[in-house]
Amino acid sequence: MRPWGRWSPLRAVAAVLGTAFALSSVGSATAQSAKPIKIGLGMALTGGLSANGKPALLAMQIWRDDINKRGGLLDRPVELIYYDDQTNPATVPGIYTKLLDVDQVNFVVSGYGTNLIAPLLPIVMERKLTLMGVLGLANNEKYKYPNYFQIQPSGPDPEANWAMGFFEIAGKLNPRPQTIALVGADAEYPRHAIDGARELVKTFGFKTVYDKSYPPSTVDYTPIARAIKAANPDIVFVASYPPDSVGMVRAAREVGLQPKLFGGGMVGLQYTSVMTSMGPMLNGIVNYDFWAPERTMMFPGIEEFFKEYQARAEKAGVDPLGYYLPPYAYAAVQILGRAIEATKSLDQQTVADYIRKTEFRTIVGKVKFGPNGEWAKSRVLMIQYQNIEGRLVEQFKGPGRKVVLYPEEFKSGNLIYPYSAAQR
Amino acid sequence: MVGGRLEVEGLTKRFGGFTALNGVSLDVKSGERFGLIGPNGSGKTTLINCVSGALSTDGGRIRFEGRDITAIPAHQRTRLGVVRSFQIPKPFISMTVLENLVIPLEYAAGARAERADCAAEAMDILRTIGLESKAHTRPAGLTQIEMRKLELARAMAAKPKLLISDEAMAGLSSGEVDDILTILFRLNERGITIIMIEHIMRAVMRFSERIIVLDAGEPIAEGTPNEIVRNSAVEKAYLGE
Amino acid sequence: MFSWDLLANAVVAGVLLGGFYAAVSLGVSLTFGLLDVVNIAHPAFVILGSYAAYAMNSSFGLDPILTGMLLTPLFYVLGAAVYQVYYASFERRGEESLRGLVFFFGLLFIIEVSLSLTYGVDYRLVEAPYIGKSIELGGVGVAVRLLVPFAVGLAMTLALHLFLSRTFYGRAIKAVSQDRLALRLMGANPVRIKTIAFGIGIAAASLSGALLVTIAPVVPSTDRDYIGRVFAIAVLGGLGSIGGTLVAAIILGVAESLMATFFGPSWSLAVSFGILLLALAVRPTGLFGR
Amino acid sequence: MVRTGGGLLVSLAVIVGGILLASLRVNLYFYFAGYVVLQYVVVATAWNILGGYAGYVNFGTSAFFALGAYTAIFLIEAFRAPLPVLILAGGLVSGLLGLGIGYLTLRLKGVFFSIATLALSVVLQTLIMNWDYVGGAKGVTVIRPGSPLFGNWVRLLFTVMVGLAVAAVTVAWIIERSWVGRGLRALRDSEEAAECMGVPTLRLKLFATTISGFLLGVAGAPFPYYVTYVEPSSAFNLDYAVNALAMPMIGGTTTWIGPVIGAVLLGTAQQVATVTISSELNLLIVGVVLVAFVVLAPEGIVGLVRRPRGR
Repeated sequence: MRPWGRWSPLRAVAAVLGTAFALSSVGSATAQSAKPIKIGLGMALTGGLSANGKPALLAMQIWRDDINKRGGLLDRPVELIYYDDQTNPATVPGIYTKLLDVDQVNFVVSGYGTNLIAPLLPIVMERKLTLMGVLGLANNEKYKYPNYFQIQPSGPDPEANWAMGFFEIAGKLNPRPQTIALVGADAEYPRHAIDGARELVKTFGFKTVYDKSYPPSTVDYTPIARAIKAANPDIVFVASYPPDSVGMVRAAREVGLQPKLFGGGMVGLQYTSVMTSMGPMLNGIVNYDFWAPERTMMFPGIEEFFKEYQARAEKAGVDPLGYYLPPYAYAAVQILGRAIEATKSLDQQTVADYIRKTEFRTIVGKVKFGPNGEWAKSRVLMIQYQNIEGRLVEQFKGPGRKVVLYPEEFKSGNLIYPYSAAQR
Repeated sequence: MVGGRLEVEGLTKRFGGFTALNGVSLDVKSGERFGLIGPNGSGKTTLINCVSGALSTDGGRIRFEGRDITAIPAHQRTRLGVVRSFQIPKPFISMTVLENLVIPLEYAAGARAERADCAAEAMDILRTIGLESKAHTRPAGLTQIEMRKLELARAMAAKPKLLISDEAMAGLSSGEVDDILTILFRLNERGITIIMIEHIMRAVMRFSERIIVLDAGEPIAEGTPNEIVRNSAVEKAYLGE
Repeated sequence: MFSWDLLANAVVAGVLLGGFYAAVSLGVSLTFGLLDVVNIAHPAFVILGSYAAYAMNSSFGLDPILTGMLLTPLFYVLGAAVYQVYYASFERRGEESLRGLVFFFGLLFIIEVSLSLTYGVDYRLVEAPYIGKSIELGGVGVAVRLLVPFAVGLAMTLALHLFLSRTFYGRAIKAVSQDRLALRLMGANPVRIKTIAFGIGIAAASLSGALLVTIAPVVPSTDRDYIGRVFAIAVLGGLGSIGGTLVAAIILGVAESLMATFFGPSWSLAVSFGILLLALAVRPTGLFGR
Repeated sequence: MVRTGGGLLVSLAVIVGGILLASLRVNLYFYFAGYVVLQYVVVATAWNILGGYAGYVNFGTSAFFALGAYTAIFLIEAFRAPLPVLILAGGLVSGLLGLGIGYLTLRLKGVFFSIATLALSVVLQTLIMNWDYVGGAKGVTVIRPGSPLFGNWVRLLFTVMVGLAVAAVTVAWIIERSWVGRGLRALRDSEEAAECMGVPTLRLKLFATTISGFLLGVAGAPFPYYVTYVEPSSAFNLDYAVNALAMPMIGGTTTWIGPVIGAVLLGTAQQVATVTISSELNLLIVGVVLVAFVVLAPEGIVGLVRRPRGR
């Protein structure tokens, strides 16, 4: 009568298990005679963070090619094995177990973003591995795992250091600003950034006149901008993701929100596509950044890197300039490679010990890690967009558009103050 | 031991500002064949929806076999013996004809017996109604008259004491109408009280012992078929002024 | 922090946003409300429209909204084709709703992925002279970036309303869901009528996509933010009621805007959906439902 | 009763098998992938009890799943509660929400119900986003307590999921074969007719929404220990809602085996695609498979198998 009627849950579950077993044999046939050193990672190639994940992956592939051109590591070729984590933390445990147990990689590096590093840390800790983290904020604060290293230059106290530059700049202004508005998206990074900023508000003795968050799917930001304007702050600190960064900048302009200092922690303004579309509207905004084509930031090797990156970017369908993440993704694997070469070892602990005590010269400058795996000294840049005219991409390749204001040793120009003066 | 007496007292139902039933009262005796007629929109269907429990009421009382059923949910009324069929047949389309009957047997007839017994009983009912050859087809494969029969058979499976037949004959040929009438007469002989709502006058007049006429939510006439035919108010309601 | 000035501005901003929401939801009101086709891929077509406008804007510098209008015939054809597939696979066989839903879910994925394969996953924005400008209207500042979509949304609503009530095809579309007999008397073929209506729905989606990209940057997955909103608006407005859609869209827009201005913007979306839940519980047919 | 008893025995055997399997030293990746597939077996089965049997399409599956996960997180943060308590509590809280949406069915049918569940999911996500005790929008890192059974958390979680999958499928199996299942089927075909045939439709719907919610919560409860880091946008991921709908549709919604087949096939395909194709194509395949299936195999795989045999 009913063909499935005789089926029992047993057979069904047996089928589940059978298929799952079959899975475990997938993808293990990549053995090579040259016995390459394998580095494995999951990366956001689809989903919300893929706009950053893809360029980060390209940067690592460039490093792999650079290394292999020079004859590899320890005379062995380097192989990158990567899977798409779909920007979904739930995929991370599976992907990394596959990398470690089936693909038998020698080292893992993290995917892009705090959310994707968080589920990876327990796995790495359980197996006592060395982990290079690629751009995550305050991941290790709860675990304090000694063999974790984060290439994002947040500094020893990631949450507080993140916006430090913005507040340092604000604190030195004359006349000194009194009031501040804090606004951010309801998401992981903005919440961290706002939490850090709140601490800094206390340290610097400003008065908070607005402190609210909004859902990431907000369409119209003018009501928010208007509410902030009504609170009349001297400083507006925004922690946002790309769509809301654009929304906030436009809305601020439209409602005439003109504090003395505007910006802080806006993700997305660093992207080439956003910079070219926004054009002069960016002028005057003071925002965090990781790199800018200023003379103070020309570390050895970085120009060659960008040459290669920009040549390959179009084909890979990623950010054409690649000034934001890619050099750091490159530097992360660069450090791992140096440590392997220097110790002539593939032992996790040996490599980790070397990374912990060494200062590396990378394409993003000198990198030295502190005890919690963050940069020993924060180097989150504060830049100001200046003199942007029109929307051509070429102008962003040269100096003077994203002027570095902080930290002092990388300063490449002066703040145009107040915000409105830079806009014109 | 014949049951099935239905008393409705001052039943009122409003939809927004529209009064669909305005203080309707009726008293259907045990074992009676009762006709309910009226022009379109006169409130017939609303009345039986209120009696069967598909709609809540805004006033009045409904008593079945002396028990107040005004506030109890529809499925419990069915279990008490108030069963209706639908004007537009609503068979359980994913089930076979036989399975369609098992549902009321299991739920309404209260047996909740082993499934095999239900199936045998369902088959009996199909046989009496002449649908046994279709027992294992799905309703989608039935003709219109078979669909009507299924609707009645399913109502029978609920073991009604009072059966409300809502336009069971609309759209049928005269031979088919006779078929259905025969079934209804046979049910009534077994002691089931029947309320028939019908547009086909020939059928209602032949079937009913007593008829009530609704117009604009109010009863305008009540009596034997002969009395109704001669009633001028009824004529007016049907033909207009 | 309350002030009348702020209130006026918040209401105006909300009304403007509502006009845009109406534009995005009109297609759903038409296809879901009048044809009973649960096109959950509607927002994906909206984003497709956004990318079309973006492509023309970045390559030829065309105005995004103008492009959106010019491209509507193309999307009309696309919509008509999609409906033909839908009809042949589901409606003709009956029992369409649940599987039809999955069909459109699949379509949503296909559109999303095709876009990210073609354009990548970068945020896309357009340029137009009115972006970033605002005008003063009696003490209330109005962002032109929102004013233009509002006007277009209003015009679309009006046009659709007139079309449905004044033209032969419009009346046939209204009849197709409610009154089969009238449709037959009009001598219209229901499948043809539904094809036309669906095509119009998708064309409306594409034009509203052009409005969207004018207001905010888009990525291929932006559509997911709109699935809930558009259906909420169509339902809240009363299915098939074009005027109701506009009113519901404005209610949602104003609610979001007021929340964002005076309370926590954090709660604005939840409040909108709370309104929907409440409305559904109290009046399941929506504000202007039949 | 004999059949049901036999079924329970078989279920027990499978669980024992699962435990044995977990004690084997097979490649760990297998347990991770297996966990996800089994989790989808639970989710698809739970969805199908309401969607397939009763015909009420729940779009808010992710909300129930996430509620189970967040109940667990709350209990971990507050009391360090043990895993069985988490699962039970996650199920109960989600079941309660299920009961709530059950009352919605009083007024809302068809697509209106579906949209209400979608709205519910948005409201719930906003609540969680703003509830800092469970991490809020920042997310929360869950630290697993030391040395669990089988010496490894993943093996333990896998075994637990085997048990939950068996339990869920058994529940669906029992419901389908009982008078409850027949009543649900009747109300799916025509709620009005079912009520008039003596089926207590409201009570059955409440039962279905509660059981469905309970099982979805149960599926979500071990999630925090599986990923160790939970934030609202991944717990409320649309994927759960889509898969919960797609898997039974692909397998077939009318029998308990349909969601199981769908979950195993689609779940496994997604797992394999994640580590092989690893690009947008992955999603594209899901989309194409979905469209192809609903167009070409209306009653799912179960229907395909059944059709040639005739009726």
